[in-house]
Amino acid sequence: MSAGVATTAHGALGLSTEDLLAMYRTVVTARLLDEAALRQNRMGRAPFVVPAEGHEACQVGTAWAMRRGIDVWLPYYRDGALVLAAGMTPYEVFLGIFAKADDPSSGGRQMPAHWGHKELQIISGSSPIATQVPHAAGIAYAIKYRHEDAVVGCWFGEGATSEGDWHEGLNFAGIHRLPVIFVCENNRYAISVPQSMQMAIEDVADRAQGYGFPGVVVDGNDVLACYSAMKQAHERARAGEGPTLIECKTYRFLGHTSDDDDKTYRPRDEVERARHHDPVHVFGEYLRVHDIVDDATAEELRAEVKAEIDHALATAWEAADPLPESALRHVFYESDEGP
Amino acid sequence: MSAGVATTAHGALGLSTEDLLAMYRTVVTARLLDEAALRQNRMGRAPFVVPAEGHEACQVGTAWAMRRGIDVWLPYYRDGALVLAAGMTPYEVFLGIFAKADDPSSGGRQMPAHWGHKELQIISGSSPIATQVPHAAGIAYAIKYRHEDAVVGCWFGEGATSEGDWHEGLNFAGIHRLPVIFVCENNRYAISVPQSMQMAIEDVADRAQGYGFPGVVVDGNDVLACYSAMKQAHERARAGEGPTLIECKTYRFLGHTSDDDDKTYRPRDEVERARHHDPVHVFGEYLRVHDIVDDATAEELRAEVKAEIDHALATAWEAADPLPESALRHVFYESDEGP
Amino acid sequence: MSASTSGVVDGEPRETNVVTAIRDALHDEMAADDRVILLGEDVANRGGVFRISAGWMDEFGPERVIDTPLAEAGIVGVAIGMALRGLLPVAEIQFADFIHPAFDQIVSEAARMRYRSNGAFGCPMVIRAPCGGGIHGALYHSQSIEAFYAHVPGLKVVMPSTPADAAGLLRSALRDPDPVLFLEHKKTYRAVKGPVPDGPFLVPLGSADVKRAGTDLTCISYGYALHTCVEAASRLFDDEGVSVEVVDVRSLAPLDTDTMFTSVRSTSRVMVVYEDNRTYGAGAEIASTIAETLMFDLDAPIVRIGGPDIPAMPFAAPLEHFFMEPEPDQVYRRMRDLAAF
Amino acid sequence: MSASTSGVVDGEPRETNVVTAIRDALHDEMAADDRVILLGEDVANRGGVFRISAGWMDEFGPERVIDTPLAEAGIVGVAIGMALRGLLPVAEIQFADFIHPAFDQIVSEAARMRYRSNGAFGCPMVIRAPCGGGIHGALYHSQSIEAFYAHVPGLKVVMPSTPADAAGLLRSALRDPDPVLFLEHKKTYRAVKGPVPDGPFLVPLGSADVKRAGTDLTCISYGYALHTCVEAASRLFDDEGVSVEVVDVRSLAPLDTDTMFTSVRSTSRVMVVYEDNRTYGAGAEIASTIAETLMFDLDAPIVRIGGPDIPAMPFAAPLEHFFMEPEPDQVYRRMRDLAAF
Ligand SMILES: Cc1ncc(C[n+]2csc(CCOP(=O)(O)OP(=O)(O)O)c2C)c(N)n1
Ligand SMILES: Cc1ncc(C[n+]2csc(CCOP(=O)(O)OP(=O)(O)O)c2C)c(N)n1
Ligand SMILES: [Mg+2]
Ligand SMILES: [Mg+2]
Repeated sequence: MSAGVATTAHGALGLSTEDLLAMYRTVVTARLLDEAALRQNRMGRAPFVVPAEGHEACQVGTAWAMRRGIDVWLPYYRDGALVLAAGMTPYEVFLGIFAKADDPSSGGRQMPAHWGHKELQIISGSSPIATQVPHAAGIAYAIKYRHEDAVVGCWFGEGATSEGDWHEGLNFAGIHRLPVIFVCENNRYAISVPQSMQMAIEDVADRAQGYGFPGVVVDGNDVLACYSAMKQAHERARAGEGPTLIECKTYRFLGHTSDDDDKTYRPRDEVERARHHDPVHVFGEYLRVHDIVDDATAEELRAEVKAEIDHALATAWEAADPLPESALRHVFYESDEGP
Repeated sequence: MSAGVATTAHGALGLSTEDLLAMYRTVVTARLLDEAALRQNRMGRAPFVVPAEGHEACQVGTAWAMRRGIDVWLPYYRDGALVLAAGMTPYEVFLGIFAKADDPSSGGRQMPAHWGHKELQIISGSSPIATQVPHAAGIAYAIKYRHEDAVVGCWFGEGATSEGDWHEGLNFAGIHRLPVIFVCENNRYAISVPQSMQMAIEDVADRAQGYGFPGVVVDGNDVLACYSAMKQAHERARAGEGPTLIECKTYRFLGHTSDDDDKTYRPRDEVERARHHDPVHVFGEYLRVHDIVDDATAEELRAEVKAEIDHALATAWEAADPLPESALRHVFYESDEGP
Repeated sequence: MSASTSGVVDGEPRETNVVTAIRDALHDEMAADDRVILLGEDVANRGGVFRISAGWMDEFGPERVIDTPLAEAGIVGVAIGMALRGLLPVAEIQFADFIHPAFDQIVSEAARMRYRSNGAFGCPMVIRAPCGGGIHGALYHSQSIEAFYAHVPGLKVVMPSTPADAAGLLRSALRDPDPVLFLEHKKTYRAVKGPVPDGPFLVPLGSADVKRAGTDLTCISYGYALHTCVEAASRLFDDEGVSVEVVDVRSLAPLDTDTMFTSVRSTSRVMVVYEDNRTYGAGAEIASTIAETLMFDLDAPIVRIGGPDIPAMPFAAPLEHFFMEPEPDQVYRRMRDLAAF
Repeated sequence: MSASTSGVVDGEPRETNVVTAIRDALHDEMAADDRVILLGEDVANRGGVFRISAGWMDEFGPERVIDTPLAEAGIVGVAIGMALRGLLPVAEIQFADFIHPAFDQIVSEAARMRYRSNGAFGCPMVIRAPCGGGIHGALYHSQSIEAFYAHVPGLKVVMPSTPADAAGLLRSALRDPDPVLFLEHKKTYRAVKGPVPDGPFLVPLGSADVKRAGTDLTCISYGYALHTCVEAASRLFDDEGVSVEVVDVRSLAPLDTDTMFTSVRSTSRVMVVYEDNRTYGAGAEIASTIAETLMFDLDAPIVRIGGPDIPAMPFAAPLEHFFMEPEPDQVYRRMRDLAAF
C-alpha cells in the first residue's frame, strides 16, 4: 500500500522519504554498533560497553527534531543511538570504546558512553546520575539571556527523576520558561530497581505540572511519535513558551551494561514480550508498509552499515592510546586549549 | 448567635468548647511570646529571634490533630506556635532564646527556634532547609516496619520545596505509603524571594501528584480548616493509606528573623492587607460569634497568658548558662546518656 | 598480621576474601537483630552490584532489604530517620563516588545530630561505600573519599584492608551508637584473602594495627595501598634485609595516634602511603601529627606518597596504570631510600 | 601588609572594609562585562543578606541578578550550564554552611568538567561563600569549609583576609578559566579595614603574601585567624622584641609553597594557625608539606593550632567564646614558647 505524503503519519509530520531513510539508517547503525561492541566486549577487547538496544526509536525520534550545529545536547550513557543522530560517527564511538587518545568524548579518560563532543555541542557528561539536568537549565538560561535561537535537549532515564538535582533543574527551567526539552527514556528499571520501587506513580510526565510546564507521554518504540512530541516541544521552546517534559515508554533489551546480568532481576518472558515491540522492527515494518524499503533495500542498507561499522571498528582499534603522562594534563586550563 | 454543636464548623470536626479555648490559648500564647521575645531582642538581651506571627493558625490547627506522646514532630524554625501546641512551655522556649544550659532543644548550642525535645518527640532540627523531610520519611518507615500506631508530622516553608531533599523525601514516603503528613506553610516568600521566583506554579500542593498521594490547599489563616485537613490526613496515615501534602496559604507579618528588614523587599501595603486576615483575630472573631469568648473573657485569657510569659521569661533569664568546657561534650555518645 | 592484634577473637579462623567477610558479618548481624535494615540502590532485587546481599530480600523480607530510588541524599536522610526511631540502618552507597549528593545529610545531619541536640538524639547507623581504584572504574567509579569525611567531627570513618578487619570493624560499626562511614576498597574485595575468626569477634573502631613488624622504618598506610606496602616491605627485606614495620591505619577517624607514635619512636623513620590525591589527603594529617609530636625522634624527613592531584583515575589502561601509584616499585624505591637516608 | 606585595597595583588606594571591597570589585566587573551574572538566594530583591548587591537588580536588570529558588545544587548546577555557554556566573551561597547540598555539583561537575572532557569544556565560574565564625551564627552559620574543597583537583580555593586581597583575588577569580571557590570570612567583612588601590588591580590566585615581616619565627595563617596572628605578633614584638613573620596563605589551592618555604627557611621555626576543626584541617597539609621538605631547616617542632574538633561553633556566648580559639592570647603564648624553644 502506498499513500500520498499528506495522509501518512510521517507526511503529516513533514518528513520526507529521505528523512525516513536517514532515520532508519541511524536506528540500524545504532543496533549493529551495539552488537559489534558487545562482541568486542566478549572477545576481551572492550572492557565495558553500554547497549542502547530497545531505546533506538525514542533516541533517534527525539534527536531528529533537534538541529545539528545549532541546538545543544545533554545525553546520558544510554544514548548511543542519540549521539549518532547528533552527528557522532561510529569511528568516534569506537575510539571511546577502545579508550583511544582521539576519543572526542574524553580522550579515553571516561568510561565509554560518557558522551561529549565540542564541535557537535554535545556537552560532556559524567557518571553521577541527573547532574546534567541543572546544566541543561543553565545553558538554556544563557541562550535566552543572549537572545540566541537554540534549544537544549536533555535526556535521562526514569531513575534520574528520583535525584534532587533533577527536581532542582526542572524547577529552575520552569520558573524562567527556558528553551529546554527534558526527555525521560522510561525503561521501567534503574539497573534492577523496578519503577514501582522508584516512584508511586505510573507516568513520570505527571511531575511536569509541579514545575508549571507540560508533560507528555509517548510510545517510545514509535520513532515517529517520539519525533512528533519532540517537534512540538521544540517549537514551544523556540516560541519562548518554555520547557516540556517528554516521557518515552520504552524497554531495555539487554543488561544495564556489559557488567550486568539482568537475569538476576528480570523474568525472561518480560524481556521476550518487550522484544515483540522492538523499535527497529516496528520502524522497518512502517517503512515496508509505506513502500519506502523492501526486503532487498533493507538488506542492502544493513550490509552497507555493517561494512561501515566494521571499518570504523578496525580503524579505531589501530588508533593510538593516550600517553601515560598525559594523565596529568587538563586538570586546569592550558593555554593551547583556545577559549 | 449561638448554635448547636453539630451545626458549627468546630462541632462538625468534633471539637468541644474546651478544645477551642485550649487552641485559642495556644494561639494567643504564641503571639504574645513572639512579641515578648522581640522586645528582648530590641533590648539586646536576645541576639536572635524568629517570629511566627501570621503563621499561628496553620501551626496550631495542624498540630491539634496530632497526639502528644504518640506522634512525632519535625518542625522548622518558623514553628514557634506549633511547638507550644506540641507541649513545649514558654519557659522552655525562653531557655532557648537566652541560650541557657537547660534549653531542651540544644542546651544553647543552636540558634533559638531550632527545636528539639526528646520527651515530646520533637526531633532536633538544623538550619539547612528541608533536611528534615527525608528524616520524617525514615521515622515513618520505622513506625510502619514495627507496626506502631504513630504518625509523623513534618513542617516546612514553601521555600523548602525547592530543595532536592524535599523531592527525595516525599518520593520515598509515597513509594512506601508511609504514615507521614507533610505540611507546607506557604507564606509566599523565602526570606525575600517571592513565590514567582521559586516556582512556576500557584499551588505547592500540585506537586503531591508526582509522588502518588493527595495534595490539598487550605486557608492557613483559618485554624479550623487547617485542623480539618490535618485530621483527615492523620486518619489516612493511621489507616495505612499513606502520606498527604497539606499546603496552608499564609503570610508572615514580620521580618524573616530579627536580623531581617523586610522593608527592603515587601511593599508595606501588602503586609497591611495581609494583617486584615490576622489568624489570631480571625479565630477570636469565630469564638465571639459562637459565644465561646467575649471581650471580658478574651481579655482575661490574654492577661493570664501574659503573666505566664512574663514569669517564664524572668525565670529563664536567671537560669544557668552552659559551662564553656561543655562545648566539648556530646560530639559522640557518652555513657551517661542512656540509650 | 591479623585483627587478633587488637580484636576480640573467638572461634576457628576460616580463609576467605574481603567481600565474603563483609557479606557474612552483615548477614549474621541481620539474622541476629531485626532492627538491622539494609537500604540502597539495587540491594534487594539484584542483591547489590557486588552481590553482597544476594538472596536476602527473600530471606529477610523486602521490608528489611530495601531497593531505594536513585537518590543518595534520600538514602542517607531516610536512614537517619530510621536510626532516630530505633532501627539500625545500613545505608549502601553503590559507589563511593556517588556519595557526594548525600554530603549535606551526612555532615550536617547524621554527624551533628547528637551534638546539636546536646546529647538528646543520636544516629546509630552505618554507611557502606565501595571506594578506590585500580578496577577500570574510570573517573567516577574509582575515587577515594576518606579525606572529606575524616575531617567531620561526629562521624567515624574506617577502611579495613583484610577480611578479618572488615568483619570485625563492620560489627563494631553496627554496635556503635554514632554514625560510621564504612569504606570498602573494591580492589581488596576479591584480591585480598585471609583468615576470619568464626565467631562474632570485634575490631574496635579507632584502633590501628601493625600488619608487619619491623625495626628500620615505619610505613603507615590503609586500604589497598596497605598491601602494596606490605609487599614492598617483604621484597625489601628479602633483597636487602631492611626491616619495615607496616602500620594499618584502619580507622581514619578517630585516628589511633598511639599505635603510630609507638612504631615511629622505635624506628625513627616514617613514610605515609595512600591512594587518594596527595594534596590535602588523609596522609597530610598523619604526617603532620607525627611532625608536631615526634620531630626530634626522627632521623629522616617524613616521606609522603599519595596519588597524583588529578581528578581520580582515568579509564584507558595506560592512564589508569599511571595513576595507580603507589605502585609496589615506587613504594619499594622510596622505602629503600628512606632506610638508607 | 597589603596586596601590593604580590599584586599588580594601580590607582590611589582608598581605605575601606572587606565587604565594601568585594562589593565594589564585583560591581565594577558586572558593569564592565555583561557576561558576568550573579545568582543566588536573596541576591536580587533584597540585595543579598549582606547587602552586597543592593540595588543591582535595578541597575543591571533581573536577568543578570537572579533570585534563585532555595536549592544549592541547582544554583551551582545552573551556573555550570551558564559557564558552558559563555557566561561568567558568580554563584552566591548564602552561608558556606549551606554549600554542602552542592558538593556533588562542585566536586563531580565543575571541578571535573575540564579533565573529563580532555580539555574540551571548561567552567569559568566563581562560587562565593561567606564562611567562618565569631559572629553568633551558631552551628550552621559559622563553619569553615575550605578543607573539603582544597582537596579537590580542578578547583581553586581562595580566602582573602584584607580588603585589597579580597578585591584583587575576586578579579583574578573572575578572569580565571576554571572554577574558583571564593571564601569570605564574615568576621572580616566589617571588622577588617585597609587600603584598596583604585584601579582594576589583580592579586594572582596561588600566591601567598607576607603580611608582616619578621626573623625569629614564621606564623602561617589565613582568613580571620590571620589578624589574630598579626595582633599577637605585634604584641609579642612590643613586649619581648620577638620578631614574627606572618604569612597569609590567601590561596588554599593551589598552595604557594615557595613563599612559605622561603619564610620558614629564614626563621627555622614555624606555626600554622587556623579556625577550622584542627584534625584533617587545611593546616595539616601546610604542616605536612613543610615537614617533608624542610625538616632539617627547623629548630623546633612544627606547631599547629586549630579549632577544637567539635561540629562548629555553638550559639551561647560562653560556648562560642570557647571555640573561638585561636584567640590572640593562646596564639601569643604559643608564639612566645616557640620562639623560646
Ligand atoms: C548519583 C549516582 N548514583 C548511582 C549511580 C549508579 N547507577 C548507574 S546507572 C543507574 C541506574 C539508572 O537508571 P535510569 O536512570 O532509569 O537509566 P537506564 O539505565 O534505565 O537507562 C545507577 C543506579 C550513578 N551512576 N550515579
Ligand atoms: C540549605 C539552606 N540554604 C539557605 C538557607 C538560608 N535560609 C534560611 S531560611 C531561608 C528561607 C526559607 O523560606 P521558607 O522555606 O519559605 O520558610 P519561611 O521562612 O518563609 O517560613 C533561607 C534561604 C538555609 N537555612 N539552608
Ligand atoms: Mg531506567
Ligand atoms: Mg516562605
